[in-house]
Amino acid sequence: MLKDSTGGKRELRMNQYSPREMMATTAGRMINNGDVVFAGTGISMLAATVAKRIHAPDAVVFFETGGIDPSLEELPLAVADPRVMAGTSMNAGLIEAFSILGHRRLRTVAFLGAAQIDRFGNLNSTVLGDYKKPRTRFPGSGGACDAASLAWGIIIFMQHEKRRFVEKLDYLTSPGWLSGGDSRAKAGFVRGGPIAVVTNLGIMRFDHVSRAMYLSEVYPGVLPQEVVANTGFEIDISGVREADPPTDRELLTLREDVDPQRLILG
Amino acid sequence: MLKDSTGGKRELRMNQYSPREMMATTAGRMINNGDVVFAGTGISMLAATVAKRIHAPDAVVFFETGGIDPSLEELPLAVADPRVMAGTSMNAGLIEAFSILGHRRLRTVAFLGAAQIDRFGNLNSTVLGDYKKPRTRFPGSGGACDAASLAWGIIIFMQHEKRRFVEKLDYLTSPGWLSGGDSRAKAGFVRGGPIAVVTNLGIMRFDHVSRAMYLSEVYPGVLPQEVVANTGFEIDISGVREADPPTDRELLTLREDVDPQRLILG
Amino acid sequence: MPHDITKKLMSPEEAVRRFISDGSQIALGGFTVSRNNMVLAREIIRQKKRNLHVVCHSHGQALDLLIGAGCVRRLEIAYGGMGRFAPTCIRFRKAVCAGQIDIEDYSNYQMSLRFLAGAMGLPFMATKSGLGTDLVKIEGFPIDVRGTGKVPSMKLAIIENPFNGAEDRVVLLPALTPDVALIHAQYVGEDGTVRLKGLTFADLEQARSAEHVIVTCEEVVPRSFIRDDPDQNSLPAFLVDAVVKAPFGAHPTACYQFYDYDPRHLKLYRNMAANDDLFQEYLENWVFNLPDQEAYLEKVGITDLMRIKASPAVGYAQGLDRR
Amino acid sequence: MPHDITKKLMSPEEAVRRFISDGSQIALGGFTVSRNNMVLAREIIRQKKRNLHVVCHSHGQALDLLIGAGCVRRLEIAYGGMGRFAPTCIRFRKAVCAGQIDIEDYSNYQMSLRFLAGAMGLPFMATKSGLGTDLVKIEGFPIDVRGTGKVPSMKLAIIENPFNGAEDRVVLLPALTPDVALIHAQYVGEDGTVRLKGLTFADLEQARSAEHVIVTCEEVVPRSFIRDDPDQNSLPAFLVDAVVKAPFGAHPTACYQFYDYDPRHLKLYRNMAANDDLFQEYLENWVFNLPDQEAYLEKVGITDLMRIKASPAVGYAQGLDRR
Repeated sequence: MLKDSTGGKRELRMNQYSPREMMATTAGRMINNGDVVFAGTGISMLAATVAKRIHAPDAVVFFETGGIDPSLEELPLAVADPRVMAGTSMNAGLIEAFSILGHRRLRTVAFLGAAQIDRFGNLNSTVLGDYKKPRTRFPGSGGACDAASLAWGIIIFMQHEKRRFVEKLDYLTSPGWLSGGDSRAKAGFVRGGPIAVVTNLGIMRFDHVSRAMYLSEVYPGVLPQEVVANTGFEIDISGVREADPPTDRELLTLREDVDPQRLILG
Repeated sequence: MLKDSTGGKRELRMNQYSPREMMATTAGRMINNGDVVFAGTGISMLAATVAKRIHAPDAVVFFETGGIDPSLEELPLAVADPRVMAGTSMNAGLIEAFSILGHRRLRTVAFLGAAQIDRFGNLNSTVLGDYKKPRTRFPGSGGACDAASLAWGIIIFMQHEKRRFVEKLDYLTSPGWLSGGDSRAKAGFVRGGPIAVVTNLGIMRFDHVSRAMYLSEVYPGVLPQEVVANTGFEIDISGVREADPPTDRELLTLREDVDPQRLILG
Repeated sequence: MPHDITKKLMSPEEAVRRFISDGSQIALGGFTVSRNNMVLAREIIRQKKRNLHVVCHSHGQALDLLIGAGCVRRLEIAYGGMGRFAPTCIRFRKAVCAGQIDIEDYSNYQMSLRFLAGAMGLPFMATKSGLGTDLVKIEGFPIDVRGTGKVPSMKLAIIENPFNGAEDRVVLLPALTPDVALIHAQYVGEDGTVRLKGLTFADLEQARSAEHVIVTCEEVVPRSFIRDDPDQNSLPAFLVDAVVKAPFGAHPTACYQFYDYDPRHLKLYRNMAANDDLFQEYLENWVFNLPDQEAYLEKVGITDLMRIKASPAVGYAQGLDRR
Repeated sequence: MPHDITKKLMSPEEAVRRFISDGSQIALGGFTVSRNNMVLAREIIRQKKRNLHVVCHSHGQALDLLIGAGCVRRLEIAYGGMGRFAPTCIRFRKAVCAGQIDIEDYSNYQMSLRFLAGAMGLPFMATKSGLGTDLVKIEGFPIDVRGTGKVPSMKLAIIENPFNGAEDRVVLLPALTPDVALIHAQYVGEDGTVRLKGLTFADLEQARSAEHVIVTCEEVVPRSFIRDDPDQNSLPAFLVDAVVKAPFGAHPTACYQFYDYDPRHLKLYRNMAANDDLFQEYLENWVFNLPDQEAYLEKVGITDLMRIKASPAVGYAQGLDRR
């Protein structure tokens, strides 16, 4: 992984790419053609858009605010940005959007981020410290708990830091595999659960039986031990392989087509 | 009550009027300006429209199908008639319409008809005979049970016949005062209940304590004993008075403005 | 171009063959005299589908035809009527009285809430409508079908409102998730987006609650047309399985902004439906002997179709003789 | 002409004075960066309303300003943020950490369902969203306010689905029926009909759930305009108590088809909100020292307003510098 140490961000060459570019293209590849993608803002917008422009043209991007399949000629900076209302197939509302999110006949994939994650992919986006007297406050669930509860699957973006990959969440905002095993189904959920965690170091997935997180791929130049060192709980790295870097086409699409202003790429 | 025995229906004079005209104008007078009126088709359309054109211009007529405040330049023959979609303030759907019907901040008045009524204003529009093996079948509740459950009040149109005013309903489709007294509140309803029953003979209302039906008004020329003879349960006629006949203005509005084709007036 | 409907565009024959089986639970869109999906109803009859489980709120012509033709075994419904043309649907009444179909009565709001629950992925909806009535006291379906197929384990449940204490009772209505919803729309875009005009009834809830959706439409319009004002659109393409272009597809019921109901045909139907032999003749003449919608419209004839053509000013046929 | 708005048309000052009291439960329409009812938020602050109980789903600028100005005592919310301009609303975060407001966390769907339940007159809504999380395990409001005012007796209830047996658990969410909903719309007709363009978020459910509704709008349009296509309309007149004509009434948040969010103002706000003294200065400069919306817009200035003016082609300001 090459950091952009050359200064001019706009001069990144094709064999160089930033962590964000790696994360966006990696996550984008997880989108299948035909998926219905519940996008947030930030890097998930990039992932969804690059997927749509390259290998998943029939994937439909929609937003919890109700915007379905917008043209996205400019990148929205919030899910209520008027840019999610332009060129859509339909402008609905939250009720319709969450109905779609949980629709049993759709393969809905939601992108989420959070302040903390645990080994079972449960997420905290509410508080650090005690809920009643928090050390800091985050925005809250928004639609994250709903997506984690109702979508066919979720893909999580995180900065890979020990304080974020924690043994125990300060607050469980969004359900992952809960306490592992079949606990998610026992809690009453009929589908869903985390598919992968995409960080600035690599890709984590979840064991199909224990539902514990394991290291699946590291980015070129990242050592598995870096992941271990930045993870606050024990993580299995025995099956790791190196991730494929972004292709020229992915990078070109990202930089020139999806986010030419580098609003999200930075 | 003068029957139209002269032959030419369109030649009714102003001092003559049909039972339907009497029913429509009588019920129309029960609409207050500002009421939100849940109309059906048939005579209730006439009542609502004549009220709106004469004394309640701010009353809003809406339909369970979702049409709110249509211009009603032509009379609809069903609540899903395209005539309820024209010139409306809003074309919604059933969910919105029933939400309005039950909205606690609105004085919603619903017009209903039925095949049978009992002394407490409960209605049957489902079957005659045993439910599982009926002698005859009617269309069913439609929105009638909802209106009788949720509206601020209901006004009921009936032909006054013994087989329709019965001691016991074959099937209770729409709740009136249930078993009388405070039974409606005890069943779980927070408002509503029958205001009046408008028939071809007169107007019935409900005692405020017992909630039993009593004869309130008879039409000119109708004897209270005719009502008793055509009612299948005991009915108090001690407080009856003669109803005011339709005014010239009401009749003119009905005949020339509201239903010039006599689609409903017959 | 992504999201086009070429793979979804099909004939009524193909749509019914692919998405409706004997025993399917089907939701009928429209309401009494409006936007009944007649083109699919006639095709279902032609293909002799049997034991259908129909779920709807207030329905008319398509329902009555399906029942009369012997396609329906089970029915969950609030109202079977055609306004002034048939205050109670005729074949519906006959079939119920003869015990030929199992029927479960709900109210319009109750049925709408059940579709909405299915559409939103909720297990049930709570309402106060119906407390104290026979709608909540009497079950129509035989006990042995309860919990089988798409029949819920109970017609409904009455519970105490946990937020208000024992005195506050509410009715819980089980969600509906029909196998197929049949919707007749004014427009479908070439991107597959559906636009209904006028009242939507519970069509959108029905479509969103269903496993599969067949949309017949008056017009297939360019993507640029349908996307010009997305605020007006009703269903996204990914909820629609089949699109059938079927002008006058709701005839003899109305389709707002396109045509009115056809009083002459509805009176013809009423007269023939009242008699078993004449009803069979109606089915022969208007369904079995006609291979498709084109032949049906030829039989109705341009004169009658022009008579009911909607005025663009009001969306119905102004001054139409409806007596 | 019946149904006109002459009796309902009023200034923001009058609307707030008549319909909002200390302690009122108010629903904020809009969503993060869009259609926040800023003109009413500023007026509420000017009138020094206190102890407000705010209910919303994902909210941003108006909420943060109201909290920062000390108007809010209780908050039921899913998300307090302004997208890239403030991932967590700044005064919101400070107030929660300082224990200055009582907060109850729900998710967006949960809050939307609660408004929908109120709108539909249902006592509660059932969902599976949130099972197993701290959203359903931890109550934020102190026990002594439970059941008082508009605070429900429980945050939520978990029950067994009576249709499916003990293994199938669902979350019941109590209905919301706020005292007032504040909605900013693009159009209100002279007949009082409201039309929202673009995404409606949960505004319609909020308005329909409330005892009173104040609608501010960009344009008051003739009856003939608003009734020309009733399919596009959002709320009937009889659900609206006050109509306030307020061009740019959502600034600095966006109003689709009229103007974009104002990145310069939002950055100014972010910088000033981060510091207690600067935030007071912001309130003085942008709220207290300005008597009304006209003065506010003069202070923003025509140059910045023209910069964010929406292109009619896309509904936002194309190429706006948003870095």
